[in-house]
Amino acid sequence: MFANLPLWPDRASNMAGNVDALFIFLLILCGLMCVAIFIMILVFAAKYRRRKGVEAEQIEGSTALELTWSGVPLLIFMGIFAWGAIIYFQERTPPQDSAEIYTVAKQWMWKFQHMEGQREINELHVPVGRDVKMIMTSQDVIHSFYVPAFRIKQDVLPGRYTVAWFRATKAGTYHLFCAEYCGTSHSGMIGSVVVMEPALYEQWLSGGPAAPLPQAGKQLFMSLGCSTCHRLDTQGRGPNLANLYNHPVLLEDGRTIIADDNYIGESILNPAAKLVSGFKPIMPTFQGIISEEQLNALVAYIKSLSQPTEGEAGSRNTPAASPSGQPQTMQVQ
Amino acid sequence: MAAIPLPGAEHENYLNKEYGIRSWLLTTDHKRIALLYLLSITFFFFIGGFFALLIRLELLTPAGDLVQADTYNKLFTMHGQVMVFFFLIPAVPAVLGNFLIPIMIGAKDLAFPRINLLSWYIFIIGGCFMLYTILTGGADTGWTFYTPLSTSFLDTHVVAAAVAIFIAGFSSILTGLNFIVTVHRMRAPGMTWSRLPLFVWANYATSIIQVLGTPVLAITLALVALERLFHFGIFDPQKGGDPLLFQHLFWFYSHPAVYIMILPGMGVVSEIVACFSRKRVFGYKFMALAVIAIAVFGFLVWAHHMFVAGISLYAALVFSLLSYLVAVPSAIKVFNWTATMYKGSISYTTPMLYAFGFIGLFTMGGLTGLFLAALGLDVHVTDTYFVIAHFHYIMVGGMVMAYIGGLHFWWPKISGRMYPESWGRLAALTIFIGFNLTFFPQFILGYLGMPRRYWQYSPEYQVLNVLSTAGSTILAVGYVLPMVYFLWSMRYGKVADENPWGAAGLEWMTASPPPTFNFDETPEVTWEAYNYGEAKEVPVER
Amino acid sequence: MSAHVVPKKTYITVWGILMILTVVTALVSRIDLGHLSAIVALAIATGKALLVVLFFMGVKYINQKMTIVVIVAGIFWLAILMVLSMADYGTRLWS
Amino acid sequence: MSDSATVADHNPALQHHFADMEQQQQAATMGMWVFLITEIMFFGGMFLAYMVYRYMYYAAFVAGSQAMDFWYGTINTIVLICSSLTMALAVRASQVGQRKALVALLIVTMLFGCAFMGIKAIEYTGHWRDHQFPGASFHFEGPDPQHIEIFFSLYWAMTGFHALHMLIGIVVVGFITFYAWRGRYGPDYHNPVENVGLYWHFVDIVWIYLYPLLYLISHKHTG
Ligand code: HEA
Ligand code: HEA
Ligand code: HEC
Ligand code: CUA
Ligand SMILES: [Cu+2]
Repeated sequence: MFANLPLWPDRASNMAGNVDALFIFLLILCGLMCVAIFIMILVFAAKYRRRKGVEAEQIEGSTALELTWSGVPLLIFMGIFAWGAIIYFQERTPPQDSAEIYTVAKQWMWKFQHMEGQREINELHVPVGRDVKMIMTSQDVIHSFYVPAFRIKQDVLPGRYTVAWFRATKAGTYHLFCAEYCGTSHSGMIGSVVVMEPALYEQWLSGGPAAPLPQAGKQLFMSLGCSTCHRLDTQGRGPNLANLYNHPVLLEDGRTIIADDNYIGESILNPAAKLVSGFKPIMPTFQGIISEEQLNALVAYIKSLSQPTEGEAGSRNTPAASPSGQPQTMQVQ
Repeated sequence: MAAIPLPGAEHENYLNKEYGIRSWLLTTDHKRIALLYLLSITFFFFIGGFFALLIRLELLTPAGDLVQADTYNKLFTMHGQVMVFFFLIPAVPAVLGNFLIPIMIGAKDLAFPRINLLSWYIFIIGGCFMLYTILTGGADTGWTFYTPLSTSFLDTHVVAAAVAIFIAGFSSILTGLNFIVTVHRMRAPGMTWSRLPLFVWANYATSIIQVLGTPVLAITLALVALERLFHFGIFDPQKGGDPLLFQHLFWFYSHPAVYIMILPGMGVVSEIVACFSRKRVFGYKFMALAVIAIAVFGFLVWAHHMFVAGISLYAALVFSLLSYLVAVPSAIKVFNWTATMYKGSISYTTPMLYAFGFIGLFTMGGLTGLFLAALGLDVHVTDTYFVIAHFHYIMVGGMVMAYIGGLHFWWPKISGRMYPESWGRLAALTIFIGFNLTFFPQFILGYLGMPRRYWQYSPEYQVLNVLSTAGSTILAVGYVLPMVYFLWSMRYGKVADENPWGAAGLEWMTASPPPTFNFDETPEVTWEAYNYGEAKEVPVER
Repeated sequence: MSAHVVPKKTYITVWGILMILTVVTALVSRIDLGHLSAIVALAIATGKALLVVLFFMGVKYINQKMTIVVIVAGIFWLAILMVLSMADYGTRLWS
Repeated sequence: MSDSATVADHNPALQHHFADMEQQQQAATMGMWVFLITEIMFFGGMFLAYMVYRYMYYAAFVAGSQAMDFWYGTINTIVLICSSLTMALAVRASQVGQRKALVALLIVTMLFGCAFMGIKAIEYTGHWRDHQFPGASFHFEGPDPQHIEIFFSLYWAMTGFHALHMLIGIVVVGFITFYAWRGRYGPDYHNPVENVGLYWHFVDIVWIYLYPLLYLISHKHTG
């Protein structure tokens, strides 16, 4: 038991070093601060302990001192804020060409869908050195995707996609925890992230039978009857979905929004919430008809219909081209 | 120490004026109401502490073996809810504040004595709901009630718990309201704002938060109840509701509420440090301003509890920045306490030991707050034991220390008796050691990644957990000690005179225990606060 | 001690204005002003609230500064709640 | 604060811990205002929810609002404004010591309050009958019923809590009327009447906002 006393968590992602650096900096800064204050208190307590005949010296205070010890900490705090913000910004902006893994959390398990078609439960295989973007949603309550060795965490919400990303840097098996309290087996909603050397990872991938996720989505697209309205060659009763992803959409109420995962997901589950300009609200809702995994497949398929050539206007009925290099952001649902 | 007459037998005071249950339950005397609160919250503290011990026992081993998973979830939920809403929030304001504020400003009572009694009854009704919740099986939402878990996925007594807190909230609002009006309207002649003791300032600032924040919690919990009972869809993602809206509303109250749980403690410590250094508090004006600043800025930072919850990147930046602003006035407080001791005449009485403990542990807790407010770092440590350690350092290491220290400091005034000094020091030391052993390992656990609210955990975390559990038993002993000797001292303690500490402040200028209307005649204040230059010197027992 | 007694006529005039404003909001809501309609409706409501506060609740005649401070604090804190929450909702779609 | 205490001031309504009537009256008024800001924050939580969802689901809110009865809303607004007038006049009557007028005005105020509650009850029954109460039985013909359910949840919560406040108001006015009838209030002592008046006006103000927000978003929003 005592042989097993880790004092520092594994460091296995691109983010880990940055977070640790800030942590160590704060440890030193705040440690020094603490020590300074404690020493001062102890010294005063000893040096000015009560003695017969010695009176305390009444001191009003000093504005100059007050201003220093509020101004200087303020400056230091702003520095900490900026440092933290930079890391956070990085944590929340996945690189454009990340590999995408769809994640469904439910009480009390993690389900992963790889683009290549592999599906896993409570175990996630990823290659070393590849940017991986987790696109996550929950089937019931709020969960949180937490890999301590990667220093990343992101809550997973029902009815909406949230995103986390990492680049694993060290092969190994790491804890995956659910960090948001989610009911009885919250502490059992754990798993592992297996980081593999790229070659081994390829091997692992080819081991699976399944068809790629977009292809599964395509089949659903046919079998659910989406294709009756959404034709890929021409404009059917519904809008053409080619080149929808990451492009702006003009809505009936006049707003323009970028079609991200959230938008596409919402359009399928709740078509009336955001109507595309020029179309009637005839699309049926698929909420309760398709599962979160099927939804993910459909979204992956629709995304596969737009080529990653960014900044090209495409054949969309949209007012403007999408600015390229847009980070993925979350959306209100 | 043979039979010494009952406290204050020599003069008529609030304790011996009337006897009998009725004279207590129908009293409008703020001092008696304070004692009613003291009894009630002590009761709840031991309930909450009992749950804490069970939590710690379960966590002794990595496997979930002592209790069921659901039971564990109920334990930390009830622990959090009882400790926060039924112990720590009322602790200093409703006990010490109630007792002292009118005396410190030279008033006969609070502005609304009957509302004061009412607020105790409301507290008791809320407490009964809480007990009902506990006895019928408890709720397992976590103290935070996060939706949609609390609204749609649990079939425990969530509504009862919400109602309990809803009701207790009104008690808190009424106390705050009473204090605000009292401080504005009831000060004795000459008691200007710049002469108010810092304890009064701190409670005044606390009251602002109670009055402005608590109603938002009330409506939020009411909506949760409606959602459970009638399936309203306001927070339900199934209906398009946004679960984050709940979190915004909850933390709009509950972040400021953490300052309800520390500001009064800061007030206590200011009094103690001044008294036992025999000095005016260094930078009085800044100290007073700082508590108000904390109360106001405290309302601007709530979403720092939601950095990974899915709020917008930009909102997160704003809230992180604002969180640092609120830390500045806290820094001012720490530095000024330290400076107050400079060239003082310091004695190490029990209250002073608690004050040392407070300053040290609050500083550590506060500084780790800076870690949490740093966005990129919070992503890693949020919802881990790092957070648990952070807030126990402030709430237990800080506020509970201040509260117990304050009880010791004013015990002669409250009871008319002295507590046994050496036992006091021993208890303070025990608590300090037990506390650090319990919670320091949790910082490491947190950074290692152990999530909070875990019933079972990975074996590599065991050593630190064992340390923590060991600490909690020491802590428990430390908390039982004062209970025992306070009770003992009520009968056998040395009779205290008017001002055993040689302290400045109006409360020390009336008899111990004070007469029913506090002063025989309304005092007229002509001196500044903390005029230790003139206060009588008292030799302190070593 | 004696409170400021306001003539009945003032109260009745204020009441008249409130009635007129009610009719005005009701009518205005029938006209499509686009974005403006919410603003207009809230502006009128605020006008009405102000009349009630100043006259019926007597704030205009009150000589206690504290009361004003208390009211302003209430509104200010409400604004904190609204503005900072909307800072999240309003920027979630930004990219 | 208390230097103006004189023997002449010894009103029977003066409580022992105040120095004089002025201090007592000022404390009461301030206490009431502080209480009212807690009420602002209480309703504020729901107004925030309203704002958030109106921002997200504007079309659904328009549709929901169209299902409101314009006339019930408008008439109730008028009823409340009238009750505020009678309440203001009642406070005035107590200030000048007109006991009969005071009692009469308070009764009229209560009647207006009851009228409001009556109309609200009719309205609620209608919504209930039409399955416009959130929950399993909720039903709404239209493109986006889910989000319209949120509108209705807010409608019921906001007007429900408002109605609860009205109810409390009516009861409290009832007590005050009783004491007024017994002749307890006069030029020297009337802060209970004033405070109840403040409360009543506050509840009125809440409605002044609820009315346009719930009843009047009835047209399409463009641009
Ligand atoms: C009394 C209670 C209390 C107090 C006073 C505080 C004070 C602070 N808290 Fe804490 N906090 C809690 C109780 C409290 N907190 C609780 C209960 C939770 C968890 C709730 C839950 O999820 O269940 C929490 C969680 C919490 C979080 C969210 C963590 C998470 O879940 O991810 C954050 C993030 O910003 C935070 C920050 C702060 C900060 C910046 C302060 C600041 O106010 C601290 C300011 C003080 C100091 C900074 C120390 C003194 C300063 C100096 C000596 C200056 C010199 C220093 C330098 C120059 C470096 N707290
Ligand atoms: C406000 C105050 C407060 C106080 C005073 C405490 C006090 C303590 N707390 Fe708690 N704690 C919280 C507020 C508080 N806590 C909150 C808000 C949470 C979060 C809940 C959540 O996640 O929802 C939490 C969570 C929390 C956890 C994390 C649980 C988890 O996430 O899984 C732990 C674990 O160690 C813990 C431990 C302790 C301990 C050991 C004490 C000790 O200081 C307690 C010491 C006191 C005693 C030991 C009492 C002594 C009594 C006896 C000896 C008598 C025994 C009684 C009978 C036999 C009848 N607390
Ligand atoms: C009855 C016809 C119909 C069917 C069947 C249908 N849709 Fe639609 N869809 C529409 C119409 C019309 C719109 C545009 C109006 C709107 O936004 O609701 C649309 C909009 C969309 C959009 C948003 C497009 C944009 O340009 O912004 C997506 C994505 C979408 N549908 C996906 C699907 C999927 C996936 C399915 C099958 C599971 C499906 N649809 C089935 C008619 C249909
Ligand atoms: Cu899922 Cu915790
Ligand atoms: Cu906080």
